[in-house]
Amino acid sequence: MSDHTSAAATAAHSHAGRYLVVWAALMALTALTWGLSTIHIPGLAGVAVALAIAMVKGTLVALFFMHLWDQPGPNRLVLVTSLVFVAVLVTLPLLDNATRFPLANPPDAETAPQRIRDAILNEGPPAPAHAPAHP
Amino acid sequence: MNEFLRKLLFLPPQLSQHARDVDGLHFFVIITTMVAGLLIFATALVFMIRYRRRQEGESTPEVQPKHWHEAVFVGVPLAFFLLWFAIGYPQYVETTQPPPGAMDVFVQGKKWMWKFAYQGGPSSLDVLRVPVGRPVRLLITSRDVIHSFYVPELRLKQDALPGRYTQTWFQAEQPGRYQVFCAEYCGLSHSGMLAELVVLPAAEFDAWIADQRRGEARAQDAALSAGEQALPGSSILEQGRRVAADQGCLKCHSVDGTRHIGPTFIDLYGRQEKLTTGEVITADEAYLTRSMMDPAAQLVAGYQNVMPSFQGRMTPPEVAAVVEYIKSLKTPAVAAGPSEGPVYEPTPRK
Amino acid sequence: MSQHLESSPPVYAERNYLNTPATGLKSWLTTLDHKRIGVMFLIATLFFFAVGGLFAMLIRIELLTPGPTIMDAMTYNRLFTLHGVVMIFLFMIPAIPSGFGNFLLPIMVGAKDVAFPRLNLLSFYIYLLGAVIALGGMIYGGADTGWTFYTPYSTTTTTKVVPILLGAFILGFSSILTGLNFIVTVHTLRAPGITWNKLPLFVWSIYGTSVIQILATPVLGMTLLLVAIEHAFGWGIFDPGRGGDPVLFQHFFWFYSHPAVYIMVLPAMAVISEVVCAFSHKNIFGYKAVAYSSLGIAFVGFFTWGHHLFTSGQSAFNAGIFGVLSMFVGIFTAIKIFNWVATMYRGSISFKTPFLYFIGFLFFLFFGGMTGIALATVSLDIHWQDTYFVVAHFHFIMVGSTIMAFLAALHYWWPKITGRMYNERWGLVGATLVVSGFVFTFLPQFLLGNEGMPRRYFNYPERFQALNVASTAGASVLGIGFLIILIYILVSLKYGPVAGPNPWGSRGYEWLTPSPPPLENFDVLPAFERGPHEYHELPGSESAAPGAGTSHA
Amino acid sequence: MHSAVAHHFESLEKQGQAQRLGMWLFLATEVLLFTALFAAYGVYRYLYTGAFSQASRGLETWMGGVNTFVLVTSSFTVAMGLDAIVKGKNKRTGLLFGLSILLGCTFMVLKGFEYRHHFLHAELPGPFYGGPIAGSGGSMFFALYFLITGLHAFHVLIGMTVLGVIGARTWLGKYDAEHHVPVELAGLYWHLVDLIWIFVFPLLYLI
Repeated sequence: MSDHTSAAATAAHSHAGRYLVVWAALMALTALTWGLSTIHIPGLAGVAVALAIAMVKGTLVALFFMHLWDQPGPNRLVLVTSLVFVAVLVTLPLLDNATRFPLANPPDAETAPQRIRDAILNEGPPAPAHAPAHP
Repeated sequence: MNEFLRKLLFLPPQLSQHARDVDGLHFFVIITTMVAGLLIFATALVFMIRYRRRQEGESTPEVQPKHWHEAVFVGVPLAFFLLWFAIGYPQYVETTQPPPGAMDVFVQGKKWMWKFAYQGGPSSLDVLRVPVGRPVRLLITSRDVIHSFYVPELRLKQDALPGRYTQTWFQAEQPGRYQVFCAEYCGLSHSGMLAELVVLPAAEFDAWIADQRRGEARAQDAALSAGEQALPGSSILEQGRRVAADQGCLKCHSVDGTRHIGPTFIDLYGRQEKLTTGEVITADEAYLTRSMMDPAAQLVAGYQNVMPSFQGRMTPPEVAAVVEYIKSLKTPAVAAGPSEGPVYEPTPRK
Repeated sequence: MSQHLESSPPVYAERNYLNTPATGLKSWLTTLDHKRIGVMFLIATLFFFAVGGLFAMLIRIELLTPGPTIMDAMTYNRLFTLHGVVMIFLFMIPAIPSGFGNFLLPIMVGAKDVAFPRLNLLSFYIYLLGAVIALGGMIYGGADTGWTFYTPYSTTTTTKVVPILLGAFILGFSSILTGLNFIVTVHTLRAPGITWNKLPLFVWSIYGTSVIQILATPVLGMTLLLVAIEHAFGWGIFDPGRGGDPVLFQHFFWFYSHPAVYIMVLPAMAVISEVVCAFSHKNIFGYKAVAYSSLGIAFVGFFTWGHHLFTSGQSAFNAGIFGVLSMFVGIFTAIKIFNWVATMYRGSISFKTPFLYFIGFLFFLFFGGMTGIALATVSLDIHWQDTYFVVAHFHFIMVGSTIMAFLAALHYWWPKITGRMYNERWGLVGATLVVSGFVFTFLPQFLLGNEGMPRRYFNYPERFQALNVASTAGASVLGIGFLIILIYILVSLKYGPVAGPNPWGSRGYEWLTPSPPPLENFDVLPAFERGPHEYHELPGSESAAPGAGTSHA
Repeated sequence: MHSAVAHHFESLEKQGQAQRLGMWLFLATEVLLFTALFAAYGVYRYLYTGAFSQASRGLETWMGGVNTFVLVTSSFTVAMGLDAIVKGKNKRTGLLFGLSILLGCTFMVLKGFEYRHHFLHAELPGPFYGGPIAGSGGSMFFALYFLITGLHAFHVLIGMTVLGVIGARTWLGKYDAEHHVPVELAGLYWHLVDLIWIFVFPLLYLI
């Protein structure tokens, strides 16, 4: 199945023009994301914008420089599958850190302000014992 | 029924309502599994006998499933699996949400011992005392690597993360003594990292903790004045320490809680020790003295009989000094200070 | 025309892969033939199975009594680490895919070889390199971290953890290359006539395995590298003292190591799907369900890793997500179990050694799988986590079923690989001993776990001793079973009767070629008109059912 | 049949298809290799948001930006190289690959200056961190910074080697318009290195 769009077919005509357009777009997008970063969009919006631009750039590279636009299905499937697992591996640990018992995160993490920590430790813990010098 | 299944499956006694709930799910799962297994393997057995090869070269018909076959194959197990999850997950969530007003105990794992500290200062090594019938929240941390606090009778386990707190809670229903295990591999003496959960009647616990708090106050006062003047007892303590070092006691007994060839000296005085005979004694002056003279007589469980007798090798005043020295070795006072994170230093560079 | 060809391969191929182009050691070590590479993998993995088994016996003997029995705690800690590392990375992960998979997969898709023969040989040498480095680390001192390498213990221990990490890292590349080769082979080298719906179920499962190998192994590689960096320079990615999160390591580790369980079990299922059809002499019940469930396991298996972290400080929210998703992975196994049992319905069942292993496999897969589901019901896991219950569970599911399938495969394809038959009677004896030995080794461990004995314990309270002794007794039966198998299988190499191209009367494509197969698998490529699991009579053919020992169509 | 067809493939086309699929599978493993680092980045950025953006602002953004332009351009020249061999212009491909390697060198040199800058300011991972950011966030950022950019730089080096070998072989006429899959594969690898940098740049420098 899916075996019949091939190099021979794509090799027939030149892609030089296409490459040039994609290159110009990539340069423009790089300038755009760099420019946007200088105005410091606050919070998550800045992250979202930067990642969205990166994704557009990445898609351009994959589709045209890497020829997924005119290559058979399995190759696309491979990339898409790997990206699904990228998403899984990035999301689930992050979700864990975001929802776990706040004190199970590092003491100097910025996600659990001191007041939450104090509320959990209702009277405050005993200062952890100074273990006597051990061998 | 509960009791029968519990014994059949080798499960330890149920110390809390949570343990009973979990066991209920356990029995449900086991019974369903066994029934399903019986059905499947009985079917397989019937097929194997009914359709065994009677002659070479038999031909067989083509049998294909209908859609509802596969639907049943998927639907029935999935329904059971999700039902189990629907029962089990809330049980777990309950253990992560301590009821308001629960008594806090700070649990600290360290290679290879457990330390339990209470609000207001008292603490103990390897013995966790809790009252019957009151919710107790454990705030668990570690000083070195990951340990895991595990009491089979409570069906509870929670990892101790270095430099972090994790929490769990329970409400014990019967007084008694139960073993605490370390369940996360932590090195050489992982299997020796045992502690004891002592569930006391509420009044007895209150008395104990009050007594401990008084002791803490005294110790703090003593510590405050220690720099000012030489305490009368200090010379005998100093002598005891010297004798203990000279006689080689410290080669086998640590003074910081580390498990060694013999039991640690710290907090030894007044500790409840289980002997190899199964008998439990309190380590008082008489016991300490006797152990120096005739070590094999009352050996603490878990240790080898390797200690020589010091009969005739120490003068009576020296023996008394060593006993006083042991009595002086208490876990340092734990101040109830402001909220601080658990302590964990970066792993050392090698 | 093809029917005619299928019916007349010679009884024993004189010119086969064993003697063509040459027989010398050099021709083996430089071979690009997938069959020879498969055989070399089999020999190497069997050697490491013996090593790992020896470690297992030492561990069981040590646990006969509380406290030191034959070794001290340090030796014990190293032994169980090495037992885990050797068995998982050097035996179970490569044994069926790289061994039998290499030998069979190209034949089963009608190809002359795998897509990239050089990479295939490279994969074998990478495997050897990784094995040598890991073994070197073991001889040089060994690690005491357990095969899970949990931080910060693994980054602070003074034992030789880095060479073992490096060995496992290198072994990962071998695994990746094999998986890559298989996927490309299945996609591009199928013979005319073998459509996706006529692929042997063995191929489907191995395909699923390869997907996992490719997507999961790199994450393990990076994780092990991070641990090694941490151990050497203390950069602090997993060091809580520098703001790192030790639980993150567990996320990464199980992102690989949970799917790795399916790297071990899926190939076992691959073997069993073939065996149950061949010995029931009947078509598989629900081909598509069995085939697609392999892919389902490979996919959903990636979403469940967090059920190893219920007690580790992971959030209750995540525990819920991972708990639910774990239930779904059980479904695919259930589908397979039901379909295998249903395959026997109206079959013609022949109780040969591989079929006995199928029965053992079914037992271990069912109870291993069900205890797995039970472990994923969160609250029960809290009691069982890190106890012997878990040990028994994963030995049932990934060792029990994998070894059953490995032995089933060894007996089923032995005539194809060597051209000779093993002794059937001794085969039955060996199978009985191995299956019962395995049950008696690990059944007591389930109860030990219920009772609350944590794993990786060198010393234990005396109340656990009776069950430990029972387990060790079972292990010795298991050991004797393996010895018997080793002996008769080696004897058959020289004295076994010539098997013929298709001693089982199987319809699998690999039986359409002589035993042992010729250099490029088929002298004349068959037309593959029938599916690999079709046993029913075709309308119009006079004698459709091949009897044992013949292969008339 | 073309001499480059291995004995077990039916045609050059089929072989090329297999090699492309194999390359894509390999690229998938590369993506997942980096993913572990990106996941760690995600978690620690969540835990130390302020420290991470502070550390990020301290980076030499202009170097990262220029490097992005350089790498994107090198990807373009590699793509043009493929276009040339498809048309049978071997020498032109060789030259374009040479140009790509030069751009790769520029990238590495800039990276080297950047590393030098961080060494001088003690912006280093873990225990070696001596920068201004209090707490664990700063040292964690630089641990991830060096791991991610280091692994990426390693890939750039490998990519340059691959381009060098394949470019030289093309120059010598080992490939032609019909048989150019190795050129294509070398290009795929280089594009992936570029692709990863496209994500590294905003993550480390911009947000």
